[in-house]
Order: sequence, then C-alpha cells, then structure tokens
Amino acid sequence: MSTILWLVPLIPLIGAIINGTIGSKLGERLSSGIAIISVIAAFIAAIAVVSGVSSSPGHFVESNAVAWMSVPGTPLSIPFSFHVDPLNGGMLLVITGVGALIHIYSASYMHGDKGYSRYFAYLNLFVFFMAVLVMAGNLPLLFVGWEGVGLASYLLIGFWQEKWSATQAAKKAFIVNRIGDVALLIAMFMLYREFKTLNLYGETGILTQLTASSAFHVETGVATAIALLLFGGAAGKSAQLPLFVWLPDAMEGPTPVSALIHAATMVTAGIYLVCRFHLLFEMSPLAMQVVAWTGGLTALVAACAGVAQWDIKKVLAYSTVSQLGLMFVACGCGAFTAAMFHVTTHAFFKALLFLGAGAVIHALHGEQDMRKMGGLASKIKSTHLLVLIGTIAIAGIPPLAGFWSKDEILLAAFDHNRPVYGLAAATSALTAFYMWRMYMLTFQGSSRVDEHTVHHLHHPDTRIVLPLTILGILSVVAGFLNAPAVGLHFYSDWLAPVIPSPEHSHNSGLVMGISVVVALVASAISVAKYKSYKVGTGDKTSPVFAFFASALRFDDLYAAIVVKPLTAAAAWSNLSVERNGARGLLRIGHSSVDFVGKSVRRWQSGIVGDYILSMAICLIVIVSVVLIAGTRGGN
Amino acid sequence: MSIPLNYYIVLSMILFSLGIAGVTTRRNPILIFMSIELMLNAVNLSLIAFGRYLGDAGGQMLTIFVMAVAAAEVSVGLGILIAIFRTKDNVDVDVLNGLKG
Amino acid sequence: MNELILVIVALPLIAAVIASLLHEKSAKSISIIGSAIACLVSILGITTGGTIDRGFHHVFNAPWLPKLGLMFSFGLDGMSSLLVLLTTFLTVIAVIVIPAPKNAVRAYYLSILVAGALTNVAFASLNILLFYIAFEAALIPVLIAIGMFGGADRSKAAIQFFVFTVIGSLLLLSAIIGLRIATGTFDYLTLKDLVASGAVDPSLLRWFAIASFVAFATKAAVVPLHAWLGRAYINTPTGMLLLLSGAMAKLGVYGLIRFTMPLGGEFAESLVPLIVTLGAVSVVYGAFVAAAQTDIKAVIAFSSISHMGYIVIGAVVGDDAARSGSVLQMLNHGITTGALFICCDFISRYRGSRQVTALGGIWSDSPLFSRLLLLFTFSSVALPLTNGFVGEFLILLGAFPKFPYQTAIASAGAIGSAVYMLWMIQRSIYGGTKSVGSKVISLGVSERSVLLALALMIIGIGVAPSPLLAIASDNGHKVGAAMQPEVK
Amino acid sequence: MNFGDIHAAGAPILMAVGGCVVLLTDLASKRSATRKFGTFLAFLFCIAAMVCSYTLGGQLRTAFSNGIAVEGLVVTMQILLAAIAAVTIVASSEILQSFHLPKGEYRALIMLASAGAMVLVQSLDLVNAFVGIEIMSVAFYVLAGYRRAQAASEEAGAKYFLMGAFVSAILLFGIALIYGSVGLAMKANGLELPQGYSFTNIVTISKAIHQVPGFGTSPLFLLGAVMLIGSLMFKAGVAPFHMVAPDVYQGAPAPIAGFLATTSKVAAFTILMRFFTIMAGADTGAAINVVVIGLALLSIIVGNTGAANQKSIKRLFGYSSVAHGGYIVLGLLASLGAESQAAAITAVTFYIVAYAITTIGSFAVVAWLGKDGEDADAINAYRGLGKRNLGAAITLGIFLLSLSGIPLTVGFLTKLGVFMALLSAGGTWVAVVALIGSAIGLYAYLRVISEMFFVDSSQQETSSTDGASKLIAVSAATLVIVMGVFPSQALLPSFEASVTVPPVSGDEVK
Repeated sequence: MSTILWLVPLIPLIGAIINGTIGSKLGERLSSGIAIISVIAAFIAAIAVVSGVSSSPGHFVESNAVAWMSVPGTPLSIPFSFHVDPLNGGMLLVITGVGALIHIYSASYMHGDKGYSRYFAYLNLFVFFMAVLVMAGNLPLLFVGWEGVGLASYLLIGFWQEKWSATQAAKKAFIVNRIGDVALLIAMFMLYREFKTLNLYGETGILTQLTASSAFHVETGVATAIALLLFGGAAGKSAQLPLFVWLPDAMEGPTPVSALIHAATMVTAGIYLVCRFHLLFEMSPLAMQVVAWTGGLTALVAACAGVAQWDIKKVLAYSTVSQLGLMFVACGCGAFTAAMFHVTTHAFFKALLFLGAGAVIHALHGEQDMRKMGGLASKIKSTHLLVLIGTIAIAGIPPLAGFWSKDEILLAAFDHNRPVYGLAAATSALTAFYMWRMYMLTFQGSSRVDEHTVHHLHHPDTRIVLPLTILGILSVVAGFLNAPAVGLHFYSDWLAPVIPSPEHSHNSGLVMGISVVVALVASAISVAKYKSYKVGTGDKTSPVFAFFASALRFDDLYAAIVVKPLTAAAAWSNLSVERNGARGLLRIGHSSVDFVGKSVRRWQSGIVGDYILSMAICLIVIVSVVLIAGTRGGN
Repeated sequence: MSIPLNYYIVLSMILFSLGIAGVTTRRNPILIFMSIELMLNAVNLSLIAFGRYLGDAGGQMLTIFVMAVAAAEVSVGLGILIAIFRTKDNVDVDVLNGLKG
Repeated sequence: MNELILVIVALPLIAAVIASLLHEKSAKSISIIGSAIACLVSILGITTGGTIDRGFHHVFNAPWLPKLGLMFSFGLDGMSSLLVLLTTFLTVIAVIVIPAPKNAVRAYYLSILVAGALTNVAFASLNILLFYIAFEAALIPVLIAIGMFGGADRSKAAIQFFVFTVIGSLLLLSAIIGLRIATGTFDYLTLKDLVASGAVDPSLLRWFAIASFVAFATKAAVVPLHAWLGRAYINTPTGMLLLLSGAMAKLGVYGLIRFTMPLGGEFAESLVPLIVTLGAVSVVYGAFVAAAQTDIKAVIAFSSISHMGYIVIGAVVGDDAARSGSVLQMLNHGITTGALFICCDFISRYRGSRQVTALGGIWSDSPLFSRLLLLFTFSSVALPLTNGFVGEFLILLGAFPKFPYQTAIASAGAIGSAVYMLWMIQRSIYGGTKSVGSKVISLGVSERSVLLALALMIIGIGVAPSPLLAIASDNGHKVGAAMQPEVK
Repeated sequence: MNFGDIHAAGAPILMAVGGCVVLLTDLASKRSATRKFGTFLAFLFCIAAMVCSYTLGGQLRTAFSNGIAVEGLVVTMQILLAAIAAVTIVASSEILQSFHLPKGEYRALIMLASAGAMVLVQSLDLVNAFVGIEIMSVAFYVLAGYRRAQAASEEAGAKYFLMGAFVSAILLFGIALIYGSVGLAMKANGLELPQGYSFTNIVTISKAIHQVPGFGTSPLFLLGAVMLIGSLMFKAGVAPFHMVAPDVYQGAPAPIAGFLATTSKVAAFTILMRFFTIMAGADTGAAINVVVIGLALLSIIVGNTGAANQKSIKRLFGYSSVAHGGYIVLGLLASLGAESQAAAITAVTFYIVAYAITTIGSFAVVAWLGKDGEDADAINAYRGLGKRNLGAAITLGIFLLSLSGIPLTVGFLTKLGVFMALLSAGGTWVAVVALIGSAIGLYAYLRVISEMFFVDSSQQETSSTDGASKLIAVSAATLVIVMGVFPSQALLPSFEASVTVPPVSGDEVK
C-alpha cells in the first residue's frame, strides 16, 4: 500500500519531467498522451489508496518515511512521508479525477499552441504538488505542496509570457500567495515551539496531540494566534479577504488552468488546511468568528463583483471566490463536513462551468466578452446543455449538487451565526442572479456575435465534450452523497473518523425552504432582466455597477495603501539610505581625511620662518606640558 | 665671593630665548645666523658656568666642540646662502617657498 | 593525509604561477586543471581522517614564525571542510565559465586562483594570526581584480572596498594581539580551552567580541556595515565576484561561528540579540534596496545582503538546527548567487545590457537558459525542494523560539525576495525583445554543463540535504564539548 | 686609547677615512677614469666598515673612556648604515652623470654623513652624540642642496640648514641643561661620579635618574631632556618637528632623499632608544610618556592624512616617513615599560631596518622611472604604469602595500611587532588610534596603486636608463616580500638587540 501512495504524486512528476525536458520533441499527441496517462494512472492509484483507507481499521494508510531534512544531534527530523485518511482521500480523488478530465480537455483546447508540451509539463507538475499538499504527513512537506502549487499556478497564469498582463497576473498571484505562505510558515514555527514536532500524524503528531486531552496545555491565546496564522495562509491560497485580489487576475491563464487550479483544486487547499486543523480552530472561538466573518464578507463582496462582470471568466472567477467564502463560513460555523462537501461538489460544477465557458470562448475564437455573445444555445447545443446544468447546480436549485452542499452550509450558519447566515443567504441569492445573468447573456437572447465568427464557430470535439459530460453528470448526482434531508449521509459517514458528523438540526426544513425560494426568485429576476439584452442598455453607466465591477475597488485600495508606500520606501531606502546614507558614511570618512590633510598641508606653508616658529611654539607647549605633568607626576 | 650659579643660568636662558626670538622673527638669513650664534653662546655660557661650578672639565671641553662645530656650520650655511643669492638675488628666506603643501 | 589542506591551497597557486609564466592561450586550461584537482581533493577533506584533535580532523602543524606564535596550523571540521569545498568549486566554475578580459588573461586568472587559495587558508586555519593574515591578504587579489578588470566605477569601488574592509580587520588584529598577550598563544584550540575555562580577562574578551564582530559583520555585509557592498559587487568582474560573494563574504559568518561566539565569552552571548536584530534588518533592508534596482546585477548584489542576514541570524542564535542550517545556507547562497551572477554575466554579454529596461524576450529565443535562470531565481526565492528553502527554514525554525519577533520579520523577507526576483524575471526574460544589439544567448558545452550542474545541486540539496546537514552540524560549537584530544 | 678602542670605533673611522681617500683620489685622478673607480673604492670602504662592525660581535663593550659603546644593536645599525651608504653611492651615479655634478665630493659627503651617523649610533656620551649629529647634519645640508642648478634642491638645502642649525642649538642647550642638572644633583646628594664616566655620559645620567630621588622630575632635567628628545625627533622627522622633511625629500634628488630619510631616522632613533632605555622604569613622572604618546599620534595622523591626495610622490613618501616615525615612536613608548622593553626594542629595530629597505626601494623606483636623472615625481605620471612598465608598477606596488602594512609584506610584521609591544605595555586606545591612522595611510597609498593599475592612460612607455636604481628597487622589493614571509631564523635573532648600558659599580648605590 505504501508504495502505491508514492505512485500518486510521482507518476505525474515523471510525466512533468518528461514533458519538461524532451516534450518539445515529442509532438502534441505524444506529450499530451503522456500527461493524460500519468494523471489517469495517478487517479487509479488514488482509488486504490482510498479503498485501502476504507478497508484499513484505523481509516488511514501511511507511506514509509524517506529522509528529507534532519539535523543530527537535534530532535529535528523531517521525512518525506504521506498519510491518507478520509479527509484528504476524498480530495485526492477530486484532484486526480477532475485533473484527468481537464488534461483530456486541454489536449484539444491547447491544440496548436507553441508551448503545448510545456503546458502539460506545468499541468502535471501541478498535480504532483497538489497531491503532495493533501497527502503530506508533516507540515514542511505540506508547505512543499503549498508553495509548489503556487509555483505551478505562477507558471500557468503566466503561460503566455509574451503577454504583459499575463506575467503581471502571475507575479501578483505568487506574491499575494507568498504573503499567506509566510503566515503559514510562522504558524509552523509556533506549532514546532508548542508541540516539539512538525509531524501531523503518528503518536507524537500534532493532530494526535491535539486530540489527546493533554493537548490543552496550549493556552487559548497561543491557539488563537496559530489558528489565525494558519487561516492567513488559507486566506492567501483560497483567495479570501483581504488577499483575494489575485484570483480574478489569474484568469489571464488558459481556461482549463482556471478550471483546474483556480476553481476545482488549488484554491480549496485553504479549506483543507483549516479542516485539517479543525481541532485547533475549535479551541479558539475568536478564530472561528474571524473565519466565519471573513468567509461571509468575502462571499458577499465577490458575489457583488460577480454581478457586474462582462468577461465570462471573470464572472466565474468571482463566483469561485464567493463560493470559497461560503466554505469558510461553514468552517467558521464548525460545519467542516459541509465545507469539505461543498469543496467536492463545487469542484464538479465549477470545473464544468469553466470548461463550458472555455468551450464557448474556444468556439468564438477567444472572445470572452459576454456582450459579444448571446443566442449561442442553438449553435453549440452540447456545451449549452452542460453549462445550463452547471448553472442550475451552482444557483442552488434542487435537486442538483450545489443545492445540497450549500444548504448544509446555510444550515450551519443559521444555527451558529445568524449575521453570517444573512451574508451567506444574500450571497446565494446574488449567486443565482449572476449565474443566470451569465447564462442568459451567453446562450439566450439575440446573437451579438459578429458575422464572420458565427459562420466559423469552432465546434468542440469529443476530447472537450467528454469531460464536460462527466462533470455534468457528477454535478447532477454528487449532491446525493450527502443529503441528510432525504436521509443520505454517505459523505459525513465517510469523514466521520476525521471529522465527527454534525448533529441533526431541527431548522433544516426552514433553512432549506428559504434557500429554495431565494434561489428561484433570484434566478427568475435575472432571467427576466437579461432575456432580451441589448448592448448599451442600462447598468454599466451606474456608479454602483462600476463600483461592483471593480470588486469594490480593492485593487486601487491596495495600490494606494500597500504598493505605493512600499515602492516609495524601496526607492527611499535605495536613494536616501543606500546612496546618501551608507555611501555617505564612506564619503564622510573620505572628506574628513581630506580636511585634516588639507590643514596639515596648509601648516606646511613652505616658508622656513613659519617652520621655525611653529617648531619653537610646539617646543614651548611641550616643555610646559612636561613641567606640569612631570612635577605633578613627581609628587 | 663669587656670583651664584643661578645668575649664569638665568642669563644664559635669557640669551637663549632672545636667540630663539631672533630666529623666529627675522627673515634675513644673516640675522638668523647671528641669532643662532647667540643661542649657541648662551649654551656655552651655561656650560662653562656649570663646569666651573662642578669643577669639571667636561663643560669647557664641550664648549670648544661647540665653537668648532658652529664655525663649520656657518661656513657651509654661508655657501648655501651664497648659492641661493646667485640664483634669486635676494636673501630673504621667505623667497624659499617653492616647496610646500 | 594531514597535508591535505596544503595540497588544496598549493595546487591553484602552482597552477597560477605556471599559467602566468606560460603563454596566454594555455593559461585558462592550466588554471582549470589546477583548481579542478584542488576541488576534487577538497572533497576528500570532508571525510574525517588524519590526525584528529578536539573535533578537528586533518590537523596539520608546522612552524612559520614561532617567535611571533605564527604557525601553519590547519584543521577541518564539517563547516570548514564544506566551505573549503565551496571555495574550490566556485574557483573552478569561475575559471571555466567566465571568459578572462582580453588584455590581461594571466593576471586575471592569477588573481582569482590566489584569492581562492588564500580564502581556503583562512577557512582551514587553526591559528588566529594565520587566519587574520589570509583574511586580509585575500583582499589584495580582489582589489586588483576589481581595479583592473572591474566596471566603470572600478578604481573608486576598489579603494572603498579595500579600505572599508581593512578598517574592520585592523580592529580584529588589535583584539587578536590582545588575546596573544593575555594568553601567550595564537593557537585557536588552546585559546578556546582557555576562554572556556574562564582563564582570560573578560574585559579583553569583550574587546575581542566587539572588534571581531565589527570585522566579520563588515565582511558579511551586515547592515549598517554593508556600505562597501553595493559599489564593490556591481563593479567586480563576475569571475571574482563568484568568489567574493560566494566564498569570501562567508568568511564573515564563519568568523562569527568560529571565533566571535566561542572566544567572545559572555559578552558575545549578550551581543546575540543585537546581531539577530541586525540580521533581520539586513534581510528586510536588502530586499527593499534590491527592489529599487534596475540593473539585474545590482538586484542580485543587494539580494545577497538579504540572504546573508538569514545566515548571520542562524550563525549566532545558538541553536544547533539553526547553526547547521546557516552553514548549509552558506553553501546554498554560494551556489545560487553564483549561478545568478553567471546568468547575469551571460545576459550582459549577449544582450549588451544589464538594465531591465533594455531587456526582455529572452525566454522566446533562449529557452534553456531562461528555464535555468528561472530555477535559480526560485532557489533564491527559497521555494521548497530547492536548496534555498532548507537553509532558511532551518535557520528560522531554530531561531524562532528565542527571537520570535526578529524571526517573524526575517520570514517576511521571503515576500520581498519574491517581489524583486520575480520582477526582475518578468522584466528581463518575459515579454518581447527590446534591446537593439541583442544576440541569442547560446551556451557552449562547458557553460551548459556548469549551469546544469548548478541546477542539479540546487534540486539535489533541496530534496536530500541530510548528508550535507550531517556534515554541517559538525561545526565550531562542538569543539568545546570534545575537549579531550582523541588520537586515532 | 688602544687598538680595542680603534676597533670599536672602526666603522665610522673607516667611513670617514674612506671619504677622505675617495675625495683625494678624485682630485688626483683624471675625471673620466674616476667614476667607476671612485664608486668601487667607496663601495670597498663601506664593505670594510660593515665587516669591521660585524667583527665586534654582539656583546657589550665600551671604548674611548666610555665615550662609545658597542653591542648587538650598534652592530646591526652600523651595518645597515654602511649598506645604505653603499647603495646610495651606487644608485646616484645616474644623476651625477646627467647633471655633471662633482662625484668625488658627493661620495665623500655620503660617507662622512654615514660616519657621523655611525658615531651617533654608538655614542654613549652626549658629547660624542652631538659631534656625530653635527658631522651627519652638515653633510646632509650639502647633500640636500647638492643639485645646485635646480631651485628646488637648493631650497631644500637652505631650509634644511636653517632648521638644522636652529635645532642643533636647542640640542646643545638640552645637553648643557642635562649636564648641569646631573652634576648639581650628584653634588647635592654627595654621589661620586662613576669611575671613568663624565657627567654627560648616559651611564651617569641613568645613575642620577635611578639613584637621586626626585631627579627624574626636576624641572632642569626635564627641560634638558625634552630639548634633547625634541631635537632628535626633528632629525627623525617626527611631527610636529617634521615640517622640513617633506620639503627636503621632494627637493633633493631621489637617491639623496632616500639616503637622508633613512640615515637620519636610523641614527636618531637608535640614540633615542638608548636614551629611553635608561629612563625605563625611572620616575620621570607622566611627563615623558605624555610627550611621546602625543608626538607619536600626532605624526601618525599628520603623516597619513598629509600623504592623502598628494601630487608629488616624493612628498608622499616624505609624509609617510613622518607617519612611520610615529609608529616607531610608539615602539619607543613601549620600551619605556620595563616588562615590554625587550620586545619593544626588537620590534623597533626590525621596524627601522624594514623601513630603511622599503624607503630606499621606493625612492629607487622614483629614480628608475625618471628620465635622464629627472625623478618621476608627479603622481599622475604613474597613471597606467601597469600597462607600460609592469615590473616597475609591481615593485612600487609592493613597497606601497608594505608601507601600508598589508600581510605578506614586511610592513605587516613590523606593525605587528610594534603593536604587540605597545599593547603589552597597555596602550590599547593608542593602538586603536594608530590602527585607524594606518587605514587612512592605506587610502593614501592605494591612490597611487589605483593610478598605476586601475586607470588607463595614453602615456608612452618611458625607456628607463637607470639600471642601478632598477636593480636596487627590484632587490629591495624582493627583500620586502622575503622578510615579510620569512624574516627567517637567520634574520630575526640579530634584531633581538638589547640596548645595554654598562652597569654602575654598586658601591654608590644607597
């Protein structure tokens, strides 16, 4: 079993290495083939692992440890070791599974790009790092995955590196993530100080110590600090306030990348981290409050921004941010199961939507502006149908996946944190609204596509349709993995060994009713509003719309309060401190020497009379000194 | 009843100081010479006085040395000064200011 | 076997002499041979062997000026053997990769080889006066290299560098003499035992601690004693810069671990918070200054202030993991920064400029080079699974319990490094070609293999640092513990 | 007066006689033939002097009714002086040739000056010291102004003479006061004059200092001592009495400048060492220490800063000689401490020898690079020298690094020695100031190095004609490196010179 654990990350890594080194010589078929096969193989391995988990008594499987960092003479010894239990097992399936589908999709989508093999190398690399992240048996290894996916995301966002905006977005993503990473790093240091280890599992592992009653030697203040730092890392990776600004820009990357990294998998790493440490978070009510509120606010802000986007991918990007917010709401309300469940379903339908959008963009030769779309329903039927499914799913209309998972979250919020519930409810309403807006603008109404494009639509081939279909089916059925209302709770049972199942709430009926009504009403309004959209009608003139469109001007805010001051500080430290200060220090020494030298040389007037005079004076001075000092010293 | 030693010493010190004053104030090399000679003679005076007081021949002996040496010095110095006088017909020592700094 | 270090030092010198006597054409090859053999020999230096005395192996003693207490006494522990290896390695690649200036090939190689050899003497010396002599004499070839083959501002840079660093080392000299007068010896091990046994006047130790800290901090370019670095690095020819930034700057940290801490007595301990704070300041300050540069060489130069900040923290904080990490990080910094400077040299040679404003589009025409540069960059950014991460992680992890705030600040430096390095990458290799006289960067076989070797080291150390850590963990502080000499 | 006495004073006598002989042969023989022969003859006498004083061996002996003393130090210094004289004579043939200066007189003057210096070095009686100084100085005046045609040289001579005469008057007054004070003190305390010693004899003085309570701090004595020390400091070119030195070194032709700089320092510092050793451990109050520290630091600062940004390299060497005078004085300061005395004397001796070699070499380079006798004095004439004449550039570079005390040159070991002595005498802060000073000096010297190597120039290769100077410069550079790396067991012990003063027979001791 432990060897199979190794296979999950390593096969994609091998794929990445092959594609990264000799890929350019292989040709499209071969390099995409290698990539796809490696991920499918990883998926199969993952299935094997997960089955092993379910069959094993302790509900986990562990790999053997291979030495990584260890300092002789110190307790510090950090191995490469993997540990899979229900929590990350599920994610592993999603990552490799959805990853495989998206690889297949990309094979067609990226056709003809001069960086074809490089693209697949990066994609495989991402799968590798993501697998390492979730499977990691200790924090530094988790951090490897954590920053590794950041790297992959950086490389893929900036994939078209001739494009300035792309490289800009890539840099922004990495740096903003780095901020979160530093928080995580410091959290790691604190954990090491508290627990004297960085292993998560095993008898001395941090999580084990946390479960043990002895864990409560960690006083709440420290727990809060650690939890908040961990959440800081999560907020960076999962694009929460105040660090969410990188995700919308990340849409500069190829669409499948957005689907895989910036919707389905990487961005959920933050939720995974929080759920992993749910014991620690539960020790600190304050931290829980912070998580819940951050999630709720992020959800609402992003939803507002989503309402006002014209770029189809931006809509989905903000919707992702908002959905992630909902997941954190769940975490903040203690409903970690719900959070993880929404991670799963969201992976399906958001990937579906992104890939659908990708198909649309592909069909329209790279057009992303919804104002130049419309009426595509009849033209690309399969895509239309599947996107419709995705829309219904995310809009939270029963009985599709989105409804069930979101309902759990809303329920938890309703029970534990009413104000945040308000935020979440508003968010889901807005979600339904802007998703239907997107759907209507894209597929319904009159066609606003220019003539030439209409007649030369790219019609998706099977490599595009197949993944869409599978994801569509999943988006329909996945909800029933955990629908307590209808008595289905496979998922919570599956997670039970790691995260105790939530007790049944008596409010479920009420909450469910509210959310259904809200979703339907919002959808109806949206459909009505955008049934017959004409370019230039209405909303983009209003300042509110512009304010929303710019995501509440967060970018400008940061430019004003972070970027500008720091740039100024850098310039200042270079000019004032380095040039004038540090080198000024040298200059001072230099000029003082010159000064003394000048006076010495002025003394040396060249006139012998002066010499004799100064010598006489000096002699007299010395004599007097001697007579004074001498006689004093004498007695 | 002989003159106490201190008188000689004080006198010679006064002479010596006068010599120093002359050397430092004068700009004419000849006068500087004379001032130096004054200093040397102040020294001689004190030497002889000491020698006489201590009943020791060393003082007088040294005086002889001083006289001889002074003569030698003066001869050399005059040579140098004449050479200078040839080039720039001016014997003010202040003209010797080509080397400075 | 004990003469190992003599071989390591002598080979490059002999090669240098031969090379400077023979014709210019053969100079390079001879230098390569000499330094390469030295590098191979210095690998042997890592293995313990020869006479072993109080934690040092390959201990060698011969009189030089016994009347002055000056002895050729050498010995290696894990730290010094690694640093010697680093120095010889950097010498080799400096000779291989960087072409010598046309007019004075032999002088150039002479200066590099001599600098390397003297640095090794300093690293391996167990006699403080010998260390000092090498420490200061190694400046002369650098001075000559900067002054003769340096950039536009070379003469000023050379003089400033030399005077500034010499002032520090003169203070060190006075402290060393003080020790000698008090204890009657320059022998490191004896001094260490004497200090440990508290036989030395603490006021003297205080002076030693201060003076040596100033000297070593100047060498390691700890803010605010880094003033010489900017102009010097930017004007140093790349070949020598590999040694200067890669090996000689390490002499500072080495000195802190080897001399200041053990011989400084309690006062050195009381200095630690100050030093750690200065280290953290260096990390942040270096990042800020680097972020404001437009010359990529300057970016890398100032980035190394930042990196040395980490190393200094790890060196003094008094935690085994941190100290080992610091020693490892010295290696890493030598490798990574060296690689970056080499790439910078390529860029300026082929693209005709080092200004980011004139660069761009390298990726599209020089893919291999660009990918390697990207890897080096991420190593410098301390991405996990590269060497940079291991060192910085261990340093910070070890330092955190004692100095949480400074460590947190230093950790934040990781953001800064991402900012300026990625900015540099974006402006220089991404986008479209800007500069007019730009040629495709075509790597020769030797250049390609050197860069690939560096890349492999970066990944290798990042993935499997344990063997090196095992060696690195055997550094100065253990000598005191193993007081009784064990004779093999 | 017996053969022993003659032998003890052999070296100066040989030099003096040699001077006269050279002079006479020069008169007698035809101009053309003499150049080689005269040089050879002079050289021969110098060698003879060296041999003579070498045969004296290291142990103490006095002669001429205790007027002079001979021991290791004296032997070393006399050999050094003779060597300097010989080298100078060889080096000067170029300038003599190209300026048509009388050669015989020149050699004679060099040798007489050297003889005077030797007398000064070995004199135990202040009277002899005075005579020695005067012999040396008078010759110096002439030598400094030897190139009469050139205004600078002439001016140098005149200035040197005027100052010198003034100073010798002060010296004499100092001697007189010491003579008197010693005499009075002994008379007052009923001490007998030691058998065979005069009042002006250093032995007597030391007896007075050590046996007469309060004598060390009596105004009369202190006044005399200060005047003596001050005037000797002038000869050694120590600030604030340095002022004439840079002018003279710049004005005089390079070989002569080298001769003056070294000979005067060697002689003056040796006698100062002797004088300081008798005061070691004596109760002279804080007085002497204060003065000495002051003079040392002042000349280190003045010399090093004055050397910075000079235009003339000979003047730069002049200032550097001031600075190095300061370091030597620091050594003397250490020799005042009883326990650090031996180390200090060794260090100072080594320092003096090393400095002499370096300075002779440096001035030889200046002469070497000069065109037909004119020195290459302007520093910007050295621009790009590394490209034009690498050999000369490296040689001068070595001297400059040695002057700035960089390891692997002799300059480092000398500084090391002095600082060890100084710190063991407990002068930490003095040492630190001195170290900073030497860093400043480093800056001054590096400017020249940078001119030579780091700055490109379009100047043409100057074909040097002065083979002798080249030879001297190169061999001196070699010596600097060799002594810097291996001041080998052959070389060092001879510097373990102990300045010994004949013991005073114990019966007077109260």
